[in-house]
Amino acid sequence: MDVLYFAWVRERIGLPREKVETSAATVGDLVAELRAREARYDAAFSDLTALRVAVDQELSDFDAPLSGAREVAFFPPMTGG
Amino acid sequence: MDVLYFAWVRERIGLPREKVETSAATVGDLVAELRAREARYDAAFSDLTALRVAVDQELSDFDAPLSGAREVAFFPPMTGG
Amino acid sequence: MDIRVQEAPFDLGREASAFAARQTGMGAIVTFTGIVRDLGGTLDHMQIEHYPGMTEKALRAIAEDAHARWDLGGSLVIHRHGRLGPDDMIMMVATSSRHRKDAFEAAMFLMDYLKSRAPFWKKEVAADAEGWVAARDEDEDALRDWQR
Amino acid sequence: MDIRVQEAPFDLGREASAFAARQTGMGAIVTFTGIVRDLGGTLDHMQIEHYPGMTEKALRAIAEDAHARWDLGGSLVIHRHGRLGPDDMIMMVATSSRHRKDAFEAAMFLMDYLKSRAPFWKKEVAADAEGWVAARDEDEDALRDWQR
Repeated sequence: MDVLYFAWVRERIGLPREKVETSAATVGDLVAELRAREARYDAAFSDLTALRVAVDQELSDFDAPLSGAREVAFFPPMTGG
Repeated sequence: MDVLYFAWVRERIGLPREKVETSAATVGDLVAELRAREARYDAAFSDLTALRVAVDQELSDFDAPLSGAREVAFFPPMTGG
Repeated sequence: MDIRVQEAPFDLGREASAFAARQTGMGAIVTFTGIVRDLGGTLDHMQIEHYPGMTEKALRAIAEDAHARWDLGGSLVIHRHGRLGPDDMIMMVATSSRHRKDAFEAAMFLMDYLKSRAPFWKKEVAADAEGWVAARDEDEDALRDWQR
Repeated sequence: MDIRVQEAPFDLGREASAFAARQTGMGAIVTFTGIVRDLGGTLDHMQIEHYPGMTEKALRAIAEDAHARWDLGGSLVIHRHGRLGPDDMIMMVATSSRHRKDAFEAAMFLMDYLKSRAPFWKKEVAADAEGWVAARDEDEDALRDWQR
């Protein structure tokens, strides 16, 4: 699965995207796996209310299922316009 | 006093402006004087709810005083934009 | 405040660019352009009459009111009179503000007031008929919303 | 619907004129333009990041929603990314409709959704500091108003 990071999430984790081998059932499970990896992941995901997630390029929730998902992206609230 | 007519009021009365000698105290008095002149004036002013008035180029009311006024204009509701 | 009442056409793109270039420190620019519609498919042209002398005064008063109500950098009102064909541009307004909400609301306010309080009257002329455009109740209602 | 995500600058005047020229039978055209503000007087530039692939999809979904809600003739969204300086134009939207209310409301709706639902992130870079622009509660509140 491709996992993408944007804005300060990208900066905190230190890379824009990576391939992740996971059998996580939901976004929340994936987040738990990532946090367990390293301190920089743990720090980036420490406050989920400050984060948004997109599954296959659609805005989603942290309890959304990941079955069949090819791409998951994490980022702060958007500030376009 | 200059009296001006616009849009269908102008068309119904048949002229865009005229000098009127009057001692009318209010717009309503002036309207009464004009209506008494001729049928075309009477017709033009038959429904005051369909008319608007400006005194010295400021939107006004039919009971507004005319003391000192130099220019009174009658017209239908405006349709700009 | 830039108020223009004119018979000549205006160029929306040029006016929008020039307006934007005159603003500094503004985060938001809104423009509105009004265009002649051929509602019945029979319109030959529209004739717009106005009240020279009062028109610019009324437009200026409306723009001053907008500047008093919202945090605006600048405003522009251009309104044509005379003969206009279908799809011709009748008028435009532009507003700038630091905030998008102010720019939008001020532009809507300018339009609502200009529509019912500036001395313009439109006549539609077709091949075999002509008639003055009637004011609509909903335009009068729109003004009440700003007075609440 | 015309959706463009690009690094290059755009010309507001040219885009507004071209958009207007593409409309027929529309009585109203609204444009909104967003501009980089130098709030603290120290901004060197702004860096706008986006999510290629998702961005255009999200903007298209927002525009489709606007077309479903209002009687629109056409719509345009241009949003830049990359490096922008103070007073540079970031983005614009344009809407056309037979009625001014629809054109205004749809443009406001596009802006409100684009602001909080399209994957763009702004970073402000000054000589000695930089920081990501925080989302504002009032922008989230604006969305709720459209859902009522």
